[in-house]
Amino acid sequence: MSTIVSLPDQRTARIPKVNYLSKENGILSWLLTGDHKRIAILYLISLSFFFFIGGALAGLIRLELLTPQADLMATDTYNKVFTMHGVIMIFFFLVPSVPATLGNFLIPMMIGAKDLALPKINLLSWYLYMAGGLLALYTMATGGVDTGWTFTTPLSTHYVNTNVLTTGLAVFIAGFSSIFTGLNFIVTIHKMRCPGMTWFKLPLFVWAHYAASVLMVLATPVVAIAIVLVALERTLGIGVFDPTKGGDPLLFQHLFWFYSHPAVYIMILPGMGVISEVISTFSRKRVFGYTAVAFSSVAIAIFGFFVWAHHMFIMGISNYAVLVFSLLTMLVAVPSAIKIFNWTFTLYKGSITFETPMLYAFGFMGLFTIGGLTGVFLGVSGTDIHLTETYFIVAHFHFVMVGGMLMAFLSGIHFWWPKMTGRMYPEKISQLAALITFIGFNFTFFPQFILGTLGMPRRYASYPPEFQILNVFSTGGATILGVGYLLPVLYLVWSLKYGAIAGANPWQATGLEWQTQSPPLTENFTVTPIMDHECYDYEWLEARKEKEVTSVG
Amino acid sequence: MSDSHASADYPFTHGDSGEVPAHAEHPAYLRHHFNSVEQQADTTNFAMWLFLLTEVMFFGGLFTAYLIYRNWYYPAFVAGSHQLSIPLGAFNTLLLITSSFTMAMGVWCAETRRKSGLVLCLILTFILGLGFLGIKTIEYSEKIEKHHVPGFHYSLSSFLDPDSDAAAKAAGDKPMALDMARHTEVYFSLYFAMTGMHALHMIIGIAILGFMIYRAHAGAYTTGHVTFVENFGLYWHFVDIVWIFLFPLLYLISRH
Amino acid sequence: MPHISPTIWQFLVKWMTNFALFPPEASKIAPQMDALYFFMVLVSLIGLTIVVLLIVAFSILYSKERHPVAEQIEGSTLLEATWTIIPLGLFLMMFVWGALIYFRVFTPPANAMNIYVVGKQWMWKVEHPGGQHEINALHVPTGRAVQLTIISQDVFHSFSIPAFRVKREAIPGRYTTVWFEATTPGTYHLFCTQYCGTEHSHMIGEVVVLSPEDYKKWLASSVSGASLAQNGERLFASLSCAACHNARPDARGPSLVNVYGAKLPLSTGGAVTADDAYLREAILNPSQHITQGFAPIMPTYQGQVSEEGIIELVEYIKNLDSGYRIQQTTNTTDLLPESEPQAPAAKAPASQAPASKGVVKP
Amino acid sequence: MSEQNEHAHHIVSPMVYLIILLALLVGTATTVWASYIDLGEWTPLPGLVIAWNPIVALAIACTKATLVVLFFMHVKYSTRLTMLTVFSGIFMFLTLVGMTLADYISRAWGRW
Repeated sequence: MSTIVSLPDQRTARIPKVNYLSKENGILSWLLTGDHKRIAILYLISLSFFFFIGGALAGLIRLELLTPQADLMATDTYNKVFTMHGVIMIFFFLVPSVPATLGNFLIPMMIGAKDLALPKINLLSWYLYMAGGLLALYTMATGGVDTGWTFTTPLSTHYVNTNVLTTGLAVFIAGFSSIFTGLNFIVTIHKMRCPGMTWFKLPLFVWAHYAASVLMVLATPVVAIAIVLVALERTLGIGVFDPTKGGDPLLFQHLFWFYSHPAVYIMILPGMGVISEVISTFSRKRVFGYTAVAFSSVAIAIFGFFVWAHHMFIMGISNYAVLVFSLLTMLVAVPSAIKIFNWTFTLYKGSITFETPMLYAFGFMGLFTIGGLTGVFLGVSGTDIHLTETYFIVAHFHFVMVGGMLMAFLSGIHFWWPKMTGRMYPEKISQLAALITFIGFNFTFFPQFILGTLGMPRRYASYPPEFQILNVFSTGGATILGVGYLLPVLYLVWSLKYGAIAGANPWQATGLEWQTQSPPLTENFTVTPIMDHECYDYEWLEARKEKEVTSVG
Repeated sequence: MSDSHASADYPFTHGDSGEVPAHAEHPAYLRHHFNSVEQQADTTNFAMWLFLLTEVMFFGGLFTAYLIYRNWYYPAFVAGSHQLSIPLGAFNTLLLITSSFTMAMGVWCAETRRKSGLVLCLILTFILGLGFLGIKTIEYSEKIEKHHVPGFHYSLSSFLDPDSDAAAKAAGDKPMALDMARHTEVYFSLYFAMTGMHALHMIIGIAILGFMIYRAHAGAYTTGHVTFVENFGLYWHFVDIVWIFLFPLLYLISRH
Repeated sequence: MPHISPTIWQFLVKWMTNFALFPPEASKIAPQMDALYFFMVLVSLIGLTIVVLLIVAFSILYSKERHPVAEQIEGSTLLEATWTIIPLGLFLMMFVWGALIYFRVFTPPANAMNIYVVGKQWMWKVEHPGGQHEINALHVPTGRAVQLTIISQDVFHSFSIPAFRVKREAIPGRYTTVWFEATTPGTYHLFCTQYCGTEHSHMIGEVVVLSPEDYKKWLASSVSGASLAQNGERLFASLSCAACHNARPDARGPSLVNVYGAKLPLSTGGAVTADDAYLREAILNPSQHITQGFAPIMPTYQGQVSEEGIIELVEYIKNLDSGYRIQQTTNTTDLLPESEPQAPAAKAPASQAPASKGVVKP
Repeated sequence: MSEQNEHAHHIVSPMVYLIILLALLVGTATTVWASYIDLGEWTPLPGLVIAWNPIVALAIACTKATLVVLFFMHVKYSTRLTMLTVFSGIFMFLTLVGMTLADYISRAWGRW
């Protein structure tokens, strides 16, 4: 299979002496850095750490569900395991994953800026993330919490005596980390674009992060106040959510889901940004319908705010509200469909190659399509009655989060690895890892759709015997998935030392970040670039390559 | 100095000169990644506004809860509101509005480089802020005396038989049924949540104000770089706006 | 055949025999919901195959070997319009169809047989009006609309019967209702699908659907003590509700005879139909539910009556069609020595109670 | 530059601040005074009662808030972007409050 990778001659190629990694060293240069690239690397390391903790917890859950009886661990341990799996995976991996690593690293470079607008706030965001993360680990070590990641009241306020407060504090702090990242991105994209970089010359990666940042800034504070009220009710006994004192537990559901639905768009939109870049680069074509894809990101962000009560259809909210929220959920599904079709038609008349990022991107498109469509099953009020709170929902959001978001994250990591480290990852084994992940994923989560229609409830440690076969399939798939996720860590770390020297633009991509050395300088560009061409402008790239080849002679 | 080979690939690095082209002379406070003072001030102002957006949504959750429970338990909210003293509340509003005024004057002084004026305005704002918190402590202590703090042996006596309570008697309240009286605890939960969160923001503001007075005294903000004072002004005015809404919603429920 | 180890053999047997792929359809709404479900599966499959086919086709046709130079295409508004309108149209169709089913499931018919369900941390208590009390079980007849009035005593639970495609959240503090009409007799799963603490996965049970005759036999064989209404009457008396609601014209409280389903004018203006939820609220938060023309003197019973007690009181009030039962309980309380002396001597003419033996005139 | 930066930083004169201060004080006085008068109710539909007092109190609070935002926070003199940010904040606040209340108000309509 042909490839577009063009590496400098390995015999003479060297990692550039002056780059953001070698400029200053010592632990303090990392811990007190203002450089958005170093903060991105710090995030990458801590994110992977938390991902593998969450992954281990997922493994425990799947092992427990091998047998109909709850025999691997006591039921309350199982409850603590799935709660921490939820909390860590959502708040400490999925929400920050692409924005905090790839977004931090690339947005300033893509818009031709020297750094994010507020570097100190960016570092503060990482410290808050680590504080929240360590607090979550402390909670796990000292007895965990068993309320589910949704902290449903009155269970979380009156009926459990596990560490709800410390977990709430951890999520509260991590929420601010997300707010500061979003705030930083919006300000940077608005105010620090290089000359000539109009809004419609911005790469779609930047558009997607802009939409996700708007969600981060506007939605996260509402879960912050919800957690504060839960903490107040749990400690002081104020009656805001307590039915015996006149409070309404549904009010907590409203405040919680007002954040938690936009949160799922915070998680998926950056992934979509990565996919737009990867699909365009590996089919050597401008993304089909650039403005449609850009505006669909913003449309998802805006509509994402009006649909939250589709999580509460059977909780006794008024039937008129169910009508309104179900209709709006249908509207929010359309931009995702637009994006999928636009990516598909980007391949039309392209010159497609199948390196690892592209394989992950294809995986994303397949799995996200299934994930998105099954979301419509749950948005339609009729079928939601039967399918809500069962494994159908577990399968739906894993298809979107793991099949969509994680595939996009891995695609992005592999695509920009040469830019971040100056080294190429090994191609063959990573294509194998992508294939294993895809197969393992489908084996794990497709049976859960069937379990969902059978009515198997969420968060069950034991289940009726006739569900066992599908659960055994699912656990089997989970082991394959586990292998699929371990492989990248191995060969990426290996590539740091032994990988081929990548040079500035191994993929011959058109983004501004590929027009400078890799790993880049601390100030990204020695001269602020002028954006005189459209984004994804492959003709401009060809023209520049001829001019360049002649001029160097 | 990137070696010659490298320069072939990077159109954006000048040949092999490598050194950063000379910048126009720039003031000390310009951060390296900004191109001009104008851009830096503009950016930090926009960032502050976005931060205020998160505060709006943060208080939004409390206002949602307030509006719902006010519709559900209106008589309890009326009785609870009668427990608050309007003179103290109105005076607090005056204090906060004047402190907003002095803060705005402070920003004006910083812009027109009047150091003594700036320090004076900041100190006035500081005092007015402290005054506000002082009055709040008076109100809170009065509630603690009357056991109107939810969760701490909350007593319904002043609602079940209003004559035993000066404020309720003055407002001419009639004795309330037990079930509605019990819901006054929801009112006071929201009262303490909202005014407590507001007071917390005041305390943070006053702490930063103290730091600013110290720096202003050292002549920091009157050299043309006013973004810190300006941004703090935005924060302070926001906290004032929250109180402008809190005062009528909590204190002035059907006083006729 | 090489020797298969017993464990694998046991696994294979289980595979052949005990392997469910789709839940049974045991209620009237089930086929309708499955029709919508399979329509959506079909649309999703078509959509998915279109996308996958396009990707595979383009990947083959326009791979680098076959099509080395890419042609830059800006986009086409016509295509954009098609894949906006068509998905939107399909989704809206599903929305309308789904909303119809949603309203059908959550609007109980008037003639539905009411069964009360109380969710409590880690068990379901089902209470039939006839007095049958079941734990983690629900016996229902076929061919009859059954309405469940569900409430929780502590945290959120969710009463879910997959075979009926029916699920409703049990919320502390208010009734939620759902109804179904069972069609095929058999035993089906009952789950609690909202996470409710340690034994959430043991809060399961079975729904036994019986033919009408078997149901009568079951009713007869399993009657346990008094019906809900009778328990409600005893509670009504012991809480001395009759002191005010004694159905006499000069009573301090409104008469509760035939109050269920009536439109009550409230003291705060406006009117409300007295359904189960209203009666429960009136018992727990009376001061907001004072009928016009009566003083707001009713004390609250929050915390004095359990959820089951309120259900029994509501059931009693629903069956009150004449003042006779109240009179009977009132007279007996008069006999009690400590009951306070009779109100003003002008005793209203005894209501039209038939002279029944055993009633001692004071 | 990327986007027309703020034109010459407009310095608001103290006189404007003074007027706004007086307006706010008058606003506070009126809202306290208005709360002592019973402005009665209006029932457009049976069951839907709108009391004028809270409406008036909120209207006064909103005008005071707009004065503070426009003049004290200089939004009147700043870029369209700041205006857009303020409106998006208000819009999102109203969405949260409005749609949640929509659920609570419409609960009483049906039997559910």
